[in-house]
Amino acid sequence: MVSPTKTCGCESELVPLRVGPLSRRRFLQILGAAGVAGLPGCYRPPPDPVAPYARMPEGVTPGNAQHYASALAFDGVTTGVVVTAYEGRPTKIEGNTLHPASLGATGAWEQAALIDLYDPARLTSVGLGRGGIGRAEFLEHMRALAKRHEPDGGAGLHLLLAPSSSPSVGATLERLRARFPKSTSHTYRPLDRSAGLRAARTATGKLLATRAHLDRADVVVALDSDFMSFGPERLRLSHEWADRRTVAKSMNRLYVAETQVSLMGAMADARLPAKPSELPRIASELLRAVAGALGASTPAELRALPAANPPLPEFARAFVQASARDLVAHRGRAVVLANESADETVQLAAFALNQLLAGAAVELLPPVELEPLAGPGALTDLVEAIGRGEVKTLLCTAFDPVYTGPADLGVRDALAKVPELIQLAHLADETTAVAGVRVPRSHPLESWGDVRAFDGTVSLVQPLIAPLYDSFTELELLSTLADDVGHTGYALLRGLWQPKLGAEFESRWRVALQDGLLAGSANAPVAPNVDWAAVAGALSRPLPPPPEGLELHLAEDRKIRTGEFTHNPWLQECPDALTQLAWDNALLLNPKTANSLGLELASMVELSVDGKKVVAPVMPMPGQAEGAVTVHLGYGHTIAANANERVVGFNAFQVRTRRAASGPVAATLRKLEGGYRFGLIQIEGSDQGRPISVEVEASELPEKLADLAHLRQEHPVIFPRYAYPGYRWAMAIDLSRCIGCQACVVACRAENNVPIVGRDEVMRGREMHWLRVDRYFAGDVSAPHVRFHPLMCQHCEDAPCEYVCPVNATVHSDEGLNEMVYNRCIGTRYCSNNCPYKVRRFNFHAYADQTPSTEQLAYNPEVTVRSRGVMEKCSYCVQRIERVRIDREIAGEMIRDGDIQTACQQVCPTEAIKFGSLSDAEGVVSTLHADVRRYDLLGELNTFPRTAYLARLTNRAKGL
Amino acid sequence: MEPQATGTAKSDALIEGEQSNLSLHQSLLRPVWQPPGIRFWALMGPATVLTGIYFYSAFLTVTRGIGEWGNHIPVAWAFGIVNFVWWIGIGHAGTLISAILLLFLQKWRTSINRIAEAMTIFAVMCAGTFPLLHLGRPWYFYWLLPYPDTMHVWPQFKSPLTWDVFAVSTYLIVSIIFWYVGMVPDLAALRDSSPKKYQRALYGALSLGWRGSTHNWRQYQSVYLLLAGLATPLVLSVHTIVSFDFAVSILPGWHETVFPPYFVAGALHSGFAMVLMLVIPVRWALRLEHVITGRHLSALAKLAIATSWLVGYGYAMEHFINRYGGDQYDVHEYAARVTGHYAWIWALMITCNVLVPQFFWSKKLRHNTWFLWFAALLINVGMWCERFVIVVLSLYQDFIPSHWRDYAPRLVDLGLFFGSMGLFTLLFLLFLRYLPPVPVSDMKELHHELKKEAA
Amino acid sequence: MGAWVLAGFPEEKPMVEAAGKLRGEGYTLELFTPFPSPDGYEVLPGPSMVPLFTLCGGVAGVCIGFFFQWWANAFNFPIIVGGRPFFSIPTYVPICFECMVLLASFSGLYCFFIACRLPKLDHPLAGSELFARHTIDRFVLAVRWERETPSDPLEQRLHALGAAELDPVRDS
Amino acid sequence: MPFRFPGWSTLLARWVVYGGPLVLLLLLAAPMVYVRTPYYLETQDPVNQPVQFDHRHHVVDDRIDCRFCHQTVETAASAGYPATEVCMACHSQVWNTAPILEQVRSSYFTNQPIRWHRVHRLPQFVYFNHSIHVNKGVGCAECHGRVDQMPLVEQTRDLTMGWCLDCHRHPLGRLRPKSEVTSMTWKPSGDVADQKVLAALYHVNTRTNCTTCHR
Repeated sequence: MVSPTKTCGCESELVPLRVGPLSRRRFLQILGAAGVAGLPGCYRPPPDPVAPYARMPEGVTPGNAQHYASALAFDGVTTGVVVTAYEGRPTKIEGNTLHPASLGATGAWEQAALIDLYDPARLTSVGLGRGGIGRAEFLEHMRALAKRHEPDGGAGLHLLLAPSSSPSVGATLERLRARFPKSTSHTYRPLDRSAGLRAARTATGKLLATRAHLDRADVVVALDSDFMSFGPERLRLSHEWADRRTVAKSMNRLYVAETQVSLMGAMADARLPAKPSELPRIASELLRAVAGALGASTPAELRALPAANPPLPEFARAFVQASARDLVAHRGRAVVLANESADETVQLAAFALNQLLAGAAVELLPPVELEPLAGPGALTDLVEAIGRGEVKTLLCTAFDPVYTGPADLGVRDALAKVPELIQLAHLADETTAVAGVRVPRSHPLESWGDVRAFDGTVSLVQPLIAPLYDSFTELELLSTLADDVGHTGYALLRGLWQPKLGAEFESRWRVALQDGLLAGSANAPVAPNVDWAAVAGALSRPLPPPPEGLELHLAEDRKIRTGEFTHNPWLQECPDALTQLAWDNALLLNPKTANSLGLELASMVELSVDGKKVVAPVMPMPGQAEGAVTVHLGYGHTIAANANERVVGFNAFQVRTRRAASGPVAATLRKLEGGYRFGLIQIEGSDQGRPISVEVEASELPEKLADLAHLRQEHPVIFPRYAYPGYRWAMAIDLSRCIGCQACVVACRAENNVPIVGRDEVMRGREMHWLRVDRYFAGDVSAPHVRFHPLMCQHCEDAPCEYVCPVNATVHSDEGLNEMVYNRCIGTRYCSNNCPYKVRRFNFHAYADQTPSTEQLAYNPEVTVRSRGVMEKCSYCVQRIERVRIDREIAGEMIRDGDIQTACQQVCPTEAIKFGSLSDAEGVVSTLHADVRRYDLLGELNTFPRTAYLARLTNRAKGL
Repeated sequence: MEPQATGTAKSDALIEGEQSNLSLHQSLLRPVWQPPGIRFWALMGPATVLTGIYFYSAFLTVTRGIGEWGNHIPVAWAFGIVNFVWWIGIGHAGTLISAILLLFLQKWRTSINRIAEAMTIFAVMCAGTFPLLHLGRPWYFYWLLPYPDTMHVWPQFKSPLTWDVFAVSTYLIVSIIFWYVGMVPDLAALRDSSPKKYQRALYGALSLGWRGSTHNWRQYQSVYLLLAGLATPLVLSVHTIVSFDFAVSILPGWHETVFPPYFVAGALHSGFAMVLMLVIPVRWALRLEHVITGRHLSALAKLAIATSWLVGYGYAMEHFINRYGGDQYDVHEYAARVTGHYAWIWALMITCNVLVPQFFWSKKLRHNTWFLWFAALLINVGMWCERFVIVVLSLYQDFIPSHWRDYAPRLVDLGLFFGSMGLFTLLFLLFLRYLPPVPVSDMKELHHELKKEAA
Repeated sequence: MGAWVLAGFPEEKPMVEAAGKLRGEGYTLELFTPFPSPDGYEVLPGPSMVPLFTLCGGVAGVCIGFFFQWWANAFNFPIIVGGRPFFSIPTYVPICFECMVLLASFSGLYCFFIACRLPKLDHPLAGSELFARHTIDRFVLAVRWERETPSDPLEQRLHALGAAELDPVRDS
Repeated sequence: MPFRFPGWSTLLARWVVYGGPLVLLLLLAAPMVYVRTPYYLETQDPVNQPVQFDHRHHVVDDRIDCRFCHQTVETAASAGYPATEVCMACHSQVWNTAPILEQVRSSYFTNQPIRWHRVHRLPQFVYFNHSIHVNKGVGCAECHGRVDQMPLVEQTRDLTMGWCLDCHRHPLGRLRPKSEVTSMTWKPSGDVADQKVLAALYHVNTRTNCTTCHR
């Protein structure tokens, strides 16, 4: 067993064991510290070199963690984060409490972004033609390029940019356009997220983003918009929503209409499965109903809206009526969300409804992106330009257009025609294959930059570590063309902000770096006049007829997005919240639809759309809209550097034609011979009626109290029980708040060095997650009841796992922790058999040794890396407890409530998990353990778990 | 005496034909003195190959990890433990026949107890290897033993596995002692009739220079009786403790008070079957029909009937308690056994263990050695299924449905299972080759007593 | 200087009777038989210490087993395990029992060795063909003959008592 | 004439039967003895260093406090190997041309680390924290011995888990005033009362839970 960086105190200056030669040399230069490990287990190791710093960097205490505020952007809009580093080695990403989009939490993406930094497949140096060139040569190459383009003002110079909100990128682009007035830039993103802005423009003439305050909303209607999984506000919205779910009196109610089951659908109090073509009609029907109900106080145009054609099915109408009634009843405290919808009708109806109903619960903000209307269209323009032979040089910083581009556009062939194609890329993806010049993209944790949050708040991106490879940020790359000498990100950044911040620049700059944001940089809400005639006009336009037969529904993947995280093992192995798939995607059908087509789990089909085909395995999914085929994008993505690796899943972009990208299209399925083996983390989907994930209808809470009490009742034991005199560590998990976003699962992996086992071992049932969010379906397959259940070691006071261990490898601390001592474990696995919660994980193989040497640099030095043949499990993040204990002991103080945060608690966007000591009677955990909703999992086994669950409250909609 | 037609064993005599001390001496030691025949090598070959497979599988397990097996979470125990319990169960009949029947003054034990004890020892050896290979880090097996380490950490004596370590090792040691002490006079007899000098030296050394003086016989008889007295509760304790591995846990299907007697009965069941499987070919191949007669075989068969009812009672109790208790987890676990994916294994278990032995009620079938042999084989299959049902089918669907998962063995599992049979056969053949398979002095004594009775 | 006169009997009964008679006449005897002969025990009575030693071994086993478990788990390094008491007697029973059996068996075995003077490979009578047959089919009666001169009367006596063969073995 | 065993054979056989078990016991005991030998424990084994650094000289003659070089001992898990710049703080002035310090100077000016050799190794799964021990009044000498008498530092304690536990079970007698923590010569009064006072003063509540050291 080896600890990641050798961390017995006197060894902590060292970088980890098993560092590959190349990166070790790099790290010598970077950190000025390196270590060669004595073989673990070899009882007489050779002299063990220790390499202290020659000059101690400022603020570094070897072995103690450092924390820096920075920011991570997805689709160009940011989440503020705080990054933990040991000796300049980033090991963990946490949320930034000061940041409006984080509120101290992060999602799974932010957590997993860390491992991308250490991806062994990363591009390491600039590639030119077949070979590679050094940094200097590349800069020279770019200067020459600029010179070539200067005479004709950059005609033929095209930019294919990723969406960005970075002020400094904006400024650099302006300089670039000034230098090359004839150059053209396209901002491309695979999925269109601008429908909302366009809807607002229709209504107000301005591009405006809707910012909802769910904490002010009693009723939320979400149309085709998984606001819990996607979008720059997902963390904040989830948090605000969850804050209104725990107290029966002030509970909000969530109506959802969507095609596939999403997190928000699983949380919904009333859910309507609807085909994509039905959603716009549902939206406008809802508007009609509300307008009608509000009567005279609404603009006449709205009341005159035509009925949906073709009319909605009965159950859909019932849903619309019920939700409309509820909305109207809570006027001023009701919100209609359509954040993620790409349909302008839905967006426009939602906009109108919010104008009528939301009051203070919704604000309108100017968009923060440089090119708000960016979408798939940009690529079409570019390809046409290439077709006209106008493009001489193409600088591509957008994400893999060849892979994500419309299937019928021929992006690959077009780009291959470009004489000079310069691509900025993290990995050698499918575009890289046709790019003449391939520039490694710097990871945010090794770059300087700035980026805006959804509300315009500016965050500074600061590096935790010098670039591992010869990489560039988008900013630096653009600067090589915009300025006659390419500047460093740092210089560009300061150059931009010095004048803006004026006199007290240095102090404000330092504060901005510390806080992770520039105070007061948020945009002010605007209150425009709405042109109701325009709204009504747009909504009265007849909708295209719904396609015949099955409807295709292409969705961004909750884990790996549209392929940005294809090569991220932490996300790939993390099970999808609903499908519970790891290392796989599937073609989702409602079980009824599947039956009617003679399809079952894992049967193979050929999906064809507009003549484009892809072969996919089927997964019947309860709650899926009948007649709708959902496939997740982002899989089947080839990464050249790892040709030896299996390509994960099938590529749904192969059927994403321009038509399919712009609206509902028909899909046809043809059953193929043979089956498929899914990498399923959870196989049984029913809780068998067992009281595992308990929920109570808010209005019935008083009657149900007895049942809940029964679930936490203590049964007599025959022997005297140990009295825990000191701290009594305990946890409470509020199922009302848990939205199943999987952030905790990834955070736990990052914090505790949980190894990746890979697809095959997952299929053999050997995944290693210490913490899993189980998903149970109940009820009708078309309108199922979805329950999430986060499950980790319950730290039973009378733990069944302990008394069966023959070697005292799993025992109890006098503070009630169920301790797993890896170095004592001999692997009888008896503890796992006797654990009623089955939360123990076993190293069937030497999984840790299979971790690439670079990725081992992400190890948390405070946690032992487990060797082959030992059991492991959740430790309540004991390393954090001990760290705090030592600090407090030295200060001569007691540990206070809230001092210790477990990794899963810290990351949780909805604060569903709380940790503390029961010895503190006022502590948050004590309070929650005393809550009426509290119950013990399998309490009747007399395990006396220290983790308590709080039953989930539901708020059923009346009339449904 | 007249060798009978093979396939039947009618006689009810304990010793057939006109015998004398000398004739018994010669006929019983013949297997040792006569050079091994083609039959011996024909068995030796496959046994060696299987043993090789066994060791290769063990090598893979140790070098690559338990991952080479089919085990996973939740089924963290599977073939390894099933085989362990199966083998150790087989072992029990040996001790029972030699010790308990001795205490009960059963004359018919005499001619088969040596074979039964040898079976015990080799079966326990095979059994013992599985828990060791089964460890995630077998090279630390010694942490199971209480020795003064520099960590000041001791084994955890509340764990049934720790009890197992003591029980199984004690069982092995005591069985060997019992076996050896019983063999000392025969080794002396071998010494005194050795045709070759080196044999005389070898057996002389093994017999420790035993001489049959009155004084020695007195000591011998008292120690042998005491060892029998110790071995009897020991054999019961061993499988009781093995059953504790399961009964002490809280798992539905494991947490059952009926387990200790139920396991012991099962152990004897498989043990008698194994004795039959061994004795039938041995008496034929080594021409021992005159001392291992139909009486012995049918006595074993009758015992098998008895144990089949004991086992059947165990199954019935499981069913009854399950219904009567009505705990939802128990109910589901039992349903998953009887109707789940592996229901056929459960059915096979019932058939082989409870139904097949009922044929032994028929005297005709009891005396048909072919039938006896195949029936015994089926019983052993059934007993293996029982252990599979208990171990795997209790684990694969327990409390938390999200963690349910089916189980399938992998090649290394099979290699170890069948390989261990090869190992057993190899050891047993060597025993037949070099040691007297039937206790000579005891047979002379028995012959003597029978004559007395006759007179 | 003396000798052992070995008399081989085909059956047990005559040998035992002969032994009875000669013993009455004050001869020093030893009987060698292919299997235990209870009648012989009556002619040559004697004690066996084996049971006592075995008992002691058993008692010692129980005590050691119990004490050690208490010392290791409840005294030297008490660790909270499954919330069970450190000193939990029921869980100590199995190991106490096993220790009992183990030590009892060993002490019984070694007591047996000592009582029979085992190992004793070189026996004074080992030279005699007749003696070697006592493990095969002969019941051998050994009579101590202290005098130098040949012992015709004794040999005739033995023949008379039904000895099949005689073989005097002089002390070497 | 049948084969007769020679007289010595009995003796040999008895040696085997009675001596065999004893030999077996000795074989079992041997490794237990071995892991307690200095060779295995790596004690009494002065470790050579790339730069000939003499603790004896720096501690006794120059009266330099441990914390001058091992700066993080009170604040971090690691006591801290001094950065080269710490050496240069003095040796840029004194012995700044001495040939034996050449490697130190080159390290400083090339900003490449000196590869010192570790003396006190703990297993990789042990999390020892200097700061908590020092702040609870456990002196350097308690675990590192009389470094002031070591020209080359050697390990003087077992560093076995048993040795750790011993102190964690019976801290009294091993505590000292914080002011004396780095003293090499300080001796406890031998009066348990004083120790009790210190224990109370520094809230010494030693822990023997597994996760105290293994995480």
